[in-house]
Amino acid sequence: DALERITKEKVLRVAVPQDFPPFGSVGTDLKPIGYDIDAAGLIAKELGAKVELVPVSSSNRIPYLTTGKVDLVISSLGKNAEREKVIDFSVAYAPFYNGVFGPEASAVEKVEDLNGKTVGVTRGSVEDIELSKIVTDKVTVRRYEDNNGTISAFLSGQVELVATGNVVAAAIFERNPPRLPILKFLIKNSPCFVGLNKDEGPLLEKVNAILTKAKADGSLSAIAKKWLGTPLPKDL
Amino acid sequence: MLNFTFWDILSNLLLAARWTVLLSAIAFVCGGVAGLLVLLARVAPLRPLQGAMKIYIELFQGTPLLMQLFIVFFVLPLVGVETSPWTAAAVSLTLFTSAYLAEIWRGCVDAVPKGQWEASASLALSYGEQMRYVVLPQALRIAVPPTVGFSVQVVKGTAVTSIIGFVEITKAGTMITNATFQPFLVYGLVGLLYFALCYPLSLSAKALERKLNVAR
Amino acid sequence: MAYRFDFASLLDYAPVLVHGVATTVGLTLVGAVLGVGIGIGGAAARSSANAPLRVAVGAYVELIRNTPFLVQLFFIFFGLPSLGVRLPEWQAALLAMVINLGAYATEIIRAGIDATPKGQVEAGASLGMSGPQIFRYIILGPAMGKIWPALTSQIIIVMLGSSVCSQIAVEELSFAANFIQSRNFRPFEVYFVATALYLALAVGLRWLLARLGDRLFARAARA
Amino acid sequence: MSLADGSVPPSPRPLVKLTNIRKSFGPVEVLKGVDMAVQEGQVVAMIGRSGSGKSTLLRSINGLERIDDGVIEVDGECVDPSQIDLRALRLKVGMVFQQFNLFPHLSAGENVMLALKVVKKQDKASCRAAAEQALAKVGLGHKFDAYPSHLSGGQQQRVAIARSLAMAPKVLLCDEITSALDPELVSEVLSVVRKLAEEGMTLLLVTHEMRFAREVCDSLVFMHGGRIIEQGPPAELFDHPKTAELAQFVGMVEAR
Amino acid sequence: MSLADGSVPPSPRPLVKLTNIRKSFGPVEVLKGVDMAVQEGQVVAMIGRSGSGKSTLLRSINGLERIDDGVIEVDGECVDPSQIDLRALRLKVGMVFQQFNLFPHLSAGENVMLALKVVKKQDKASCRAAAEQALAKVGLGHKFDAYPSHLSGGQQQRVAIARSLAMAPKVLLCDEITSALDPELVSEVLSVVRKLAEEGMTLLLVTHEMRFAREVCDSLVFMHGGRIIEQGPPAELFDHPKTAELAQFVGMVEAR
Ligand SMILES: Nc1ncnc2c1ncn2[C@@H]1O[C@H](COP(=O)(O)OP(=O)(O)OP(=O)(O)O)[C@@H](O)[C@H]1O
Ligand SMILES: Nc1ncnc2c1ncn2[C@@H]1O[C@H](COP(=O)(O)OP(=O)(O)OP(=O)(O)O)[C@@H](O)[C@H]1O
Ligand SMILES: [Mg+2]
Ligand SMILES: [Mg+2]
Repeated sequence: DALERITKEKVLRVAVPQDFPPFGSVGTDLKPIGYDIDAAGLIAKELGAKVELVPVSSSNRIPYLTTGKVDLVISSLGKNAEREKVIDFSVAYAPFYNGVFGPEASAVEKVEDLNGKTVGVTRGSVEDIELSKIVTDKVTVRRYEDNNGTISAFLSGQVELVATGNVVAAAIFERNPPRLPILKFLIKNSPCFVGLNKDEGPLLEKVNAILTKAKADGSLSAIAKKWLGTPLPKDL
Repeated sequence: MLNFTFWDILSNLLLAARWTVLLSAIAFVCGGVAGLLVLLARVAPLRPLQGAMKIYIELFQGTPLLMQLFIVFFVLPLVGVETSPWTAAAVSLTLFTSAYLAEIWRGCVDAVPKGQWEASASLALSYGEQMRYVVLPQALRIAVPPTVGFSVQVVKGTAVTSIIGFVEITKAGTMITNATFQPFLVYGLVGLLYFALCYPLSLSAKALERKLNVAR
Repeated sequence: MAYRFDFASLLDYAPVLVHGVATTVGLTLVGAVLGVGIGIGGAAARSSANAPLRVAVGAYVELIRNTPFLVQLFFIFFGLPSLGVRLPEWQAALLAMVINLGAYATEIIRAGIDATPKGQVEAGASLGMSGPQIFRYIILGPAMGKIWPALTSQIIIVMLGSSVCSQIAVEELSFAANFIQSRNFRPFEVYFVATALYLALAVGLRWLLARLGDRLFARAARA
Repeated sequence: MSLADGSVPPSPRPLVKLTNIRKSFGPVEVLKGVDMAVQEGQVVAMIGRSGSGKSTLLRSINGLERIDDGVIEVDGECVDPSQIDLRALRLKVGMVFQQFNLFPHLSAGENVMLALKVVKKQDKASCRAAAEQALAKVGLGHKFDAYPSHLSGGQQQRVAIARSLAMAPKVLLCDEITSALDPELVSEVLSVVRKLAEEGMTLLLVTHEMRFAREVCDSLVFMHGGRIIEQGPPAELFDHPKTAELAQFVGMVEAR
Repeated sequence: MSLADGSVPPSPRPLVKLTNIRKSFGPVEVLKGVDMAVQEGQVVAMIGRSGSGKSTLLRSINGLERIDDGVIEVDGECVDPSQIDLRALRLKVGMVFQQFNLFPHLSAGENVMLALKVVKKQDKASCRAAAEQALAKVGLGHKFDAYPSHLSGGQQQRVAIARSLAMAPKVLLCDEITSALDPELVSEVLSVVRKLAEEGMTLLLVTHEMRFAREVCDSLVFMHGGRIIEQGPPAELFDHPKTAELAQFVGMVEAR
């Protein structure tokens, strides 16, 4: 099983985002950096393995896992029933709120206000799935391959609004782009979990133990402070 | 927060161009070898072999490289074949390239006038000898320009591998765009880089063709 | 790894696939008509006596033929808005396809024109026909007939290449495939079906264009 | 320059008059000052070795080659080399080529009608009537709807002749119009030309069919090295060549 | 079927003997049972209208067309249509084509040497000697290193003849070998053929050069509609054709 392999080869392969700041983005050397990358490093260290980062997009991170290309998905992955049929989830490791964001001028305040508008979202993300549940036919939803596409579409004005995480919006905001994403309304509180393949009980237990310990000793909170600017919320 | 200078953008793109070049080289060399085998099978006087190669060519010319890439990358593992991005890219680019090259080269063999086959046959040369001494040397000569021309398609084809996470020029471009919010500049540079790689190939294909026409 | 194939789960998503196929076909057909139109104009321009026009068209052709379609698409969709030109995704995709096919078609049709025997042109001239008349009545038809197979191949390449338009959220066939596999997590089934659909489209399109060529250029093919 | 020997009877105004025609391809001078006149109704054959400039001269007369110097006068109107629009000239001068050059995508009838329609702007009915008449004249009235690829070489060449005839040119130029034909098809084309000659058409032919030239032509022109070095009645030239070049040419052609 | 009139003197064993050769292209029967014999040292010309099957018959003799029925005997060995490997036959039967078909990527000398090297496996020196000798025979000893594209049509055709000769065939087939040549180049090729005939080479020629056929050939074969319908000494056939078809053919050819 996976845990056995990891301890034997001393390599932990983790799917991480590179288009989803602050969880994962790239530095000027195009290497991934961010919350998820640090979390992956923390888990790998506790497992006594070297971490091997595999950049993925929202739409293909689950296939990466199910086809055995990675051991864990630490990719700001939200939990839902459909996904739970296919993969297992650890305990939560990061807070996350989904919302619809738009420029200051946009008068949207609730779901109904989206009617007649175009919203960009990343295909296969939690936002995509949750948004698809609450909007009517009157809303045009544009689904991009990855967050790069979604963000580019918003910044270039190709879509009026985007559905994404609060922290993502904050990270875009911080870079001072030509269009500022302002929160219009929240869709869902959807903390992030580590995704694992089914039937990997030992690894799941081990990851849960590591995360629980990290929450208790404050090391995860340090990561949160570094990337989100606030410590971990108590209820996570 | 991070700040990409123009030089950061350019140097990252240039670094990524290494992968584009490497992928192209792999595709071209492996695809060339595979293409030659497919060609020989395609023109051999053996019906079933010809038919199989026809299907092979139709299949890989008739489906998007993108889909071939996804299938090799995500599907082969399901049947137990481990595929890294490298193997997936190499395998699908090789299949794609070999199908097109085999077809291009077959056209060149067909372009050798029938009279050449007949004249060599009436000198009592065998099929193999005809191929070796009369047909292939002539086909080879006319095959060079379209082959060089096709290498441009291979270089451009590698752009699609960005979708399975390859950080070649196109992927680097999308990543940098996101970090810099300067799509016009970044995609402009990306386009220029491809042009710098491809245009010399196009030019030499044309020059070779002209040389060939003059030599005739 | 034991994997249980489940094509039945795709049935729920049939409408998505149908929509994807329709979009791909629509983009391809419209793109082909406009692109070939540009090709004819471009080829005429490239064989015209006007040197600046020839150079301009030549530059367009080389620029397009030496950069990937995906980059052209990104440039139009993400890049142009910063110049104040904002096109919706399907228009951007269509524009990219037309520009792309137009460049290739220009080269292909020009080759056909170059292959017109000089004697044909001289015969027309010695009957007192003008340059444009010779192009319209003598050169174009047989040239198109001659290069129709090459043009057909190029149109199919453009159709297959349109798969990357999913990157800018155009809901064509590979968008549909990716959308479905991000919901049902069954990449094998989805990609297999999508690939088969592409193959069917390619074969069908080739057949259709061959029939069309027979109709339009049967007389030219008598050459 | 030219050795015109005056054997063509002087006439007030020739239909075609060439004066000092010069033409070079790059550094090579192919026509070195040619003077020639063709009277109305005359049938003139041009002979000479390959490369002597026969085709180039013929093509100059209807502007397919732009001459460097000299004057071409057809039916009283001058063409000088600087002139741009040669269409008026071409309406007066018909041309038939060695390679037929039929338009492969048009039927025999359409080949004949095309220029009538787009150049002469005749209406459909009169185009058709003229085409039928022209095809009938070359004995192909029944092939109106046949495509070139379904016609024999001889038939194709006859359609090409009809196509030129239908434009009612003042003079018809023919450049080796039987050379691309199978030997047995040659006679059908020659008999059409013979008929045209008998009907009084002005003809200027380049030909290798010496027997035909002898029988049908009023005058023979021998070109050599870009110049006309002998001309006169065919029998005289064949039987009593004045120059060594012509003597040698006649010997070579008859050796076979 | 054939109207062989016995004018060829009977001989114990002809070099080439064709018996009841039949060949169809799809539904069209092109050779309808041809019998013919060529004696050693004989020069036979085959004439007939276009499409009468002359080329097809010639090509059958060295296996370029696979016959449907009949027997080809060359130098005592039989070829029947089911036979797969025709190389032994082709070593005895040389062929020269209308379109020369020289190998463009090889020089004149290499063209001649290729088959000597790969088929006859001769060593380099003797290949070269044989090639030089063959080229000298056609008057092109000095063109050993010239590429086909730098040779005139007549020279190319002479290289093609040398290439066949070097293989020392028992019989040489020539299919209209002067038809693709400019008129003035024809004689240089014909004079090579004439020389071969005088040296005793067995030749079977398809030709349209009637004067040549009359002068050089021992026997003439007239094909019509896939059959041989007359054969005999050239003078006899030309001057006293027995069939209406031959009379018409002779008339047509001589009409010019
Ligand atoms: N377009 C051209 N460019 C360069 N040289 C040319 C061109 N056309 C003809 N020539 C040269 O001009 C000379 C005369 O050619 P022309 O075709 O007039 O000869 P010709 O008497 O018609 O010969 P033939 O009997 O072979 O048709 C030849 O040396 C030929 O090579
Ligand atoms: N490969 C082929 N497929 C079909 N029909 C053919 C083929 N080759 C020859 N024919 C037909 O066979 C008939 C005889 O052709 P062949 O070439 O033997 O005639 P030929 O006497 O040599 O004529 P020519 O004088 O024109 O060379 C013709 O009607 C021709 O159309
Ligand atoms: Mg000429
Ligand atoms: Mg023949």
